[in-house]
Amino acid sequence: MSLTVEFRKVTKSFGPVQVLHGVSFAFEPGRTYGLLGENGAGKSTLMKILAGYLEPSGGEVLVDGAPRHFRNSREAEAAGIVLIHQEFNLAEDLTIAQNIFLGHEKKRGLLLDDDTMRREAAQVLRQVGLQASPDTRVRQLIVAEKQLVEIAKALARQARLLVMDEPTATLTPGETQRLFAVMAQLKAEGVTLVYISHKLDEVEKVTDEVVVMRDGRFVTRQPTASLTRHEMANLMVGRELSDLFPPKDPPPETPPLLQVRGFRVPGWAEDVSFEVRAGEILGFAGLVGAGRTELFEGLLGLRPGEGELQVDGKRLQLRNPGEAANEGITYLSEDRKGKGLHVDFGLRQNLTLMNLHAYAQPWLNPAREQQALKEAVQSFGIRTGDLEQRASALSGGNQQKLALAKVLQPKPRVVVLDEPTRGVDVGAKRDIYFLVQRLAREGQAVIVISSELVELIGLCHRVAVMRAGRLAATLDQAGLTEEDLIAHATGTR
Amino acid sequence: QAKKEVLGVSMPAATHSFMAGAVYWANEAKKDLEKAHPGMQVIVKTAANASEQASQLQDLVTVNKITSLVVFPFESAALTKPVAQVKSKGVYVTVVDRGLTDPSIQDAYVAGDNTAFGKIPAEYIAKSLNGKGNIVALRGIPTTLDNERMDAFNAVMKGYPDIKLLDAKHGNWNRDDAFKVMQDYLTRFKDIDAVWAADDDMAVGVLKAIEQSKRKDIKLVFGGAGAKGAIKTLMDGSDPLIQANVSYSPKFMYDAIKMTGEARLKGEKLPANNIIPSVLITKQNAKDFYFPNSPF
Amino acid sequence: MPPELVERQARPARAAALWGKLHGFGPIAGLVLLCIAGTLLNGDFATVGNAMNVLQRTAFIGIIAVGMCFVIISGGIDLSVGSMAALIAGCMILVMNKVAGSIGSPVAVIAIGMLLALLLGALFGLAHGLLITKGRIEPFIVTLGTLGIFRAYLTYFADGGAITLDNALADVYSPVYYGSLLGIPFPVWVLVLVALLGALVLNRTAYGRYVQAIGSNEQVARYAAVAVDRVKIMTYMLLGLCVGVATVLYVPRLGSASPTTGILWELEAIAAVIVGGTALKGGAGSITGTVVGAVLLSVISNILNLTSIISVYLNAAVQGFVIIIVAFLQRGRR
Amino acid sequence: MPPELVERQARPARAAALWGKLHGFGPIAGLVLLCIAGTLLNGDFATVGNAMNVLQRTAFIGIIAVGMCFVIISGGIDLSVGSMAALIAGCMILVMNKVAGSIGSPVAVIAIGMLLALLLGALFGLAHGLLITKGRIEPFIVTLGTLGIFRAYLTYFADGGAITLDNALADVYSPVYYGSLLGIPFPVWVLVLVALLGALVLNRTAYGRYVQAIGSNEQVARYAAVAVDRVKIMTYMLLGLCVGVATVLYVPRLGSASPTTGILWELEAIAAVIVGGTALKGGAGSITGTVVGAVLLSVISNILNLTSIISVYLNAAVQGFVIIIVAFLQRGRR
Ligand SMILES: Nc1ncnc2c1ncn2[C@@H]1O[C@H](COP(=O)(O)OP(=O)(O)OP(=O)(O)O)[C@@H](O)[C@H]1O
Ligand SMILES: Nc1ncnc2c1ncn2[C@@H]1O[C@H](COP(=O)(O)OP(=O)(O)OP(=O)(O)O)[C@@H](O)[C@H]1O
Ligand SMILES: [Mg+2]
Ligand SMILES: [Mg+2]
Repeated sequence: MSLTVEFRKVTKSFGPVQVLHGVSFAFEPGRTYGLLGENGAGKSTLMKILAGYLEPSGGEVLVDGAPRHFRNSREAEAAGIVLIHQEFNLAEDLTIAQNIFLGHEKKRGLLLDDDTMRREAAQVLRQVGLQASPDTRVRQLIVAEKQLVEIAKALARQARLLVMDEPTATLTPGETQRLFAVMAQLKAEGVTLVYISHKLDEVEKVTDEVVVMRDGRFVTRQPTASLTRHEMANLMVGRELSDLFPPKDPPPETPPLLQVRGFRVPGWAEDVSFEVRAGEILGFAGLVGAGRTELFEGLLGLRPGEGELQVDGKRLQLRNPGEAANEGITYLSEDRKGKGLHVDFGLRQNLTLMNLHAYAQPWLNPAREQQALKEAVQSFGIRTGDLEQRASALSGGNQQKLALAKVLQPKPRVVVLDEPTRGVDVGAKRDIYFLVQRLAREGQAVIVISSELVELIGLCHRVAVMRAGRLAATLDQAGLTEEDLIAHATGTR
Repeated sequence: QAKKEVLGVSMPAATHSFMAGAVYWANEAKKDLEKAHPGMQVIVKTAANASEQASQLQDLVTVNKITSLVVFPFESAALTKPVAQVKSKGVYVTVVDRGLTDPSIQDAYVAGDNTAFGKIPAEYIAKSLNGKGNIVALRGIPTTLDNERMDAFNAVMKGYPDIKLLDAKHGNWNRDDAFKVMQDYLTRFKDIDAVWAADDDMAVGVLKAIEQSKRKDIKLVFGGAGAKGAIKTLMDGSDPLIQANVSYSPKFMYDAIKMTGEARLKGEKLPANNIIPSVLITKQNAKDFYFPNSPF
Repeated sequence: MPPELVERQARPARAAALWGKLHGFGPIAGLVLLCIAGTLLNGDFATVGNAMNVLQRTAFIGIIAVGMCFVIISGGIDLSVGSMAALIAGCMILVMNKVAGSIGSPVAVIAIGMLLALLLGALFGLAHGLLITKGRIEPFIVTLGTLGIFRAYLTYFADGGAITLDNALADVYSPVYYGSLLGIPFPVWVLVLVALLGALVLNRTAYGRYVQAIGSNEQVARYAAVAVDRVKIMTYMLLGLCVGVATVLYVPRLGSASPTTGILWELEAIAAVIVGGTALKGGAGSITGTVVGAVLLSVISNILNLTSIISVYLNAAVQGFVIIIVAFLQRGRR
Repeated sequence: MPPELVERQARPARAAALWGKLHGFGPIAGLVLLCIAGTLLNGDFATVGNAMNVLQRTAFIGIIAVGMCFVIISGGIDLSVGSMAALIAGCMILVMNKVAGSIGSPVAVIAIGMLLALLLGALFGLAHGLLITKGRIEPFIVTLGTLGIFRAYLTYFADGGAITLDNALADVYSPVYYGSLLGIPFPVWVLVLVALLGALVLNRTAYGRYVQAIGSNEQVARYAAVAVDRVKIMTYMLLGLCVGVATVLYVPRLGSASPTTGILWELEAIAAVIVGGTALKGGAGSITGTVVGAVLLSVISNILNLTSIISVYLNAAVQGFVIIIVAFLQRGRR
């Protein structure tokens, strides 16, 4: 059932930029591996080579002892190697079932056997815990649901070796637990699992061994049990990491900067009221589908919504993000590829888009834009070989940093960060936490929507919990525990 | 009181000023006929292409229930079958300008003279050049009609070996295209004595191009069809290059409709062939061809 | 998972289905309104005879539009279909006239002509597909180029005039357009058949699924190991075949081909597809919508033919307004 | 994006810059080759006079293509430009003829005409923009509709014939097309000016960046606080203005407008943009490329006019082949 994979001196260059420098190690059958490394270490690239999406520049991949050269993903899948991409690969106009079976359609004679496919799709959806009809178009799904579809798609493939590239980056604990259950079952069936994640607690929980990569090189392979989280982080980063979270400042005493009363986003959120002060960090917790994203999209005028909104005591009705930006409110979307970044644009153009008028007087000043890019690369630790390349050439985590830098460019008074550390490595995560704290100290109000409870607890002054479109509770620092948050989110309290 | 007579008219749409003239005359005929004969209804339809015209014929028969038809075919060959279909329903058919490939279908034929349209300018040009010189020609949109005119022109020129036809490119009966083609003729040929623009619209573009080049070698620009602007120029003698024209009046549309309508009311037959001759228009007879109210 | 969540998620699905249905009815609603207007303007509009006339003449554009629908869903475009139809018609007539001398049976001659039409259509489609995929040239440019090329060659073959089918052949061939079965003209049967086949292929075969996937996101399709180039080439060939079929029906109608044959058919076919609710940028679309769109466009000009309330010069304006209004009625999918 | 392409794009700064340059040179290389061919075929091709003729004629399409470039980069399309130009020309002439009676100075009359042209262009563009953004109708459909509407109204105003500018006015106006400065005709100056301005706006203003952002991914632009609707409307207005400018130059050329004015200009303008290296699906493009594309198209027909090596019937075929070949030379950006 399961298979052995061995990398021998695998190298990969994109043009003259070499991103893999002779990687050699092996995955033994039937085990679960955590693949660790900083953003841009080459994890995704190596796994894409394994699964037939990229050609190696040198070296070879051995499968069950024999060198194999997959020309495309279908050949790799035929050999039982399946990859769940870090970036979604779904055709938005097709339904869930159609996506799950794309390229592997079941047929009855010449015609498609849609009934069977729908039935089997429903089954894998149930396995991953997605309560959606297989006939739903993917366009209508939220990010977390798309991630579940990606996982379901891989499950439908009968993998012998399954690579999961940050499958939980957008999932809340509930879905994550369900995924772990699925993984346990696959493992019991003898499937080799490779789990790429920056959530070290998860890695610790589900893997047998960890493989660490750094700067395109293999660093070590060790039993998970022999390492602490702290040691894992140090191995990845190659230096000693101190505390992940900055020490908390006392909550500010200033008057509320943003006040929301009885806000409603038809279909997604009802009667939501809250407020944030300048200098405060407010967290939003909730399960997938709790309506957090939609609430803020409604507030920013990205979808229809109604209710009272005050900034600095002034009542406002924001009809679009442009008006919001004028009031000093910006929003980082959780959907990086679909809503966050122009992947076909250069880094510079992405970075300055929300704040372009500051670089136009009236002619754009590329030199100043370039200067801003250099500063952002520096302060956000964006790792890129080349400042002139397109955003699509950045690794997932580095794209996230760029997206974050972009929404902070206009120096907003209120910033809403939806899953700000999605796919970001520990080192960079720490930098982002410190940055968020610096923003708060400078007098900005920061709202963090996150599915990582630890993050909310470690960072926020208060955390609002949403359940089924309503505000279930707002907890302040004193009573913040994971158990509390989960209890409010699920309604068991 | 005569029985109710419905006369359908089907013709190409007014995308070109000649056709606009034809549409104008068709509507004039409708006005006059309906006024003179209260029992008569005339329906004028225009089509943008052959296949739309075929559809239109069908609609005229099945829905409007016409008893007679005057058709100016978009194209001879393409409309032969559809007109035959109309004919087979017992409708009296008069064909205008472009004859069907199977003449047995039509009851009557009214047309301008395309051969003369090419022949008269050729003769005029040959005479005024004294049988010697360089000429260029512009052609219309590639059609049978355009071929007939060009053939007639060439046939005459065969008799004048010293006249050299330097080139004949398509100006598509369009002022702008003619302007460009003429500009390039002027670049290419250093000595041109006369231009056969083959259409008054194209002559407009040709004249502008010559004017721009300030060339003096061209002595004559011969248009064709007798558009009102061109006739006016001729009458006023306002452009020395314009000395003559050849008639090809869209008024035959008026004649065809009127003749057909009246003959039907009286139960008479039309003569099978009614060719309205194309004649040479010069300053002397120009006013007979001037219709200021027509768009053409 | 808590119960509310399940409930909430059921809603979007139901709403989506309803919206989908309503959306699908957009063009049909437009058509119905138009038919009511037609009946009010001229009592003869709502007769079987007129309906058959309209459907019969929609056949060409309808059939081409079915093929065009595939091309557009796959994210492509084909501007050459009108010229292609003209050139195929010309070649078909020339060859039929020629072989009529040596082959006795006119039926056999016509069969040869038909085969030729389909073959040429597929061949031209193949050329388009290869230039677009292997040559990596924008479909707009490739087919703009062939638009000129096809028409130029027809003009050349026709020597600027018309190519006309021999009378004897024309008489034998003519029932293919003018004949009918069970009171319904042949071209209408063919249109229905092509549309049904098209819908089947689009919705019930792997190929159809790939066409949609490519139009939705080409990279995703490539990652799913779909043979993107092959599928695209097949799409253009399919359209070529449809053009061939349309030509087979067109030739007996007018019995000739000339440089003005098929002018602007491309715009009509594309308009039918898009009025029918398919987005120009591809990804999803419907064959039913496309056929309804084609019928709708014919009905507009039929109504204009049947009434004289408006200056003939303004016909095109009325068409323009109606197209925009119909599109407005079924907008909002973008 | 296929993996090979991904790899290609990753090629570093130097290679990318070189590739970018080469790519930019694609249409220019095509143009140079064509010019060499032209010179070989006819010595008169490479004269200043001929070059000026060609550039002068290119002006209309070139100016419109600059506006079209913006629309296409933003992910839209406009099929109506030819009809729009014709209608604007017609209205302009009618109004000028009318006011010439009451206003003595012909220069003032012409100024009024010019103003009207620009105003109408912007207004038509605004209508397009509103229908497309607020009405949420596909640009293809909106502008296909107005294509018919504009031309129908021109035909109606012209009564099917031509609308002709009074002679006295025409004489005063004519230098705007025929006049020249430093040996270079006015229309060429205007084209250069419009192109420079266009390039500046596209590459060096926030608006230009927004246009590209919207074409690349509308959703992302919306989330980045770009006023998507407003930018799109402005894009169509910009194109309308360009059409107005082109018309201001066109009217003095022949002093008339007729139902055949501006026919197929939309195809020419779109072809110029795409031959110039802009992808039809938007996101990125170049004004220089567009202008070069427009010149290239003019040069092809100029060369065909200057030679008679080929049957006139095949001119369109040669044009088609050359367009495809040029596009092939600069392909591979998709
Ligand atoms: N298509 C590409 N073109 C150019 N460079 C690329 C491309 N894809 C990846 N890279 C570069 O290769 C390096 C490795 O990227 P990879 O995606 O493998 O990182 P990763 O380890 O998965 O990081 P993350 O944790 O952020 O997902 C990065 O520096 C990235 O910029
Ligand atoms: N465009 C859409 N069409 C249909 N249903 C949708 C759409 N967007 C969201 N939903 C549904 O609305 C519900 C609320 O989703 P929402 O994005 O608000 O959750 P969230 O709390 O932001 O989740 P997350 O923590 O993953 O960001 C989900 O159950 C989803 O099924
Ligand atoms: Mg990665
Ligand atoms: Mg969310």
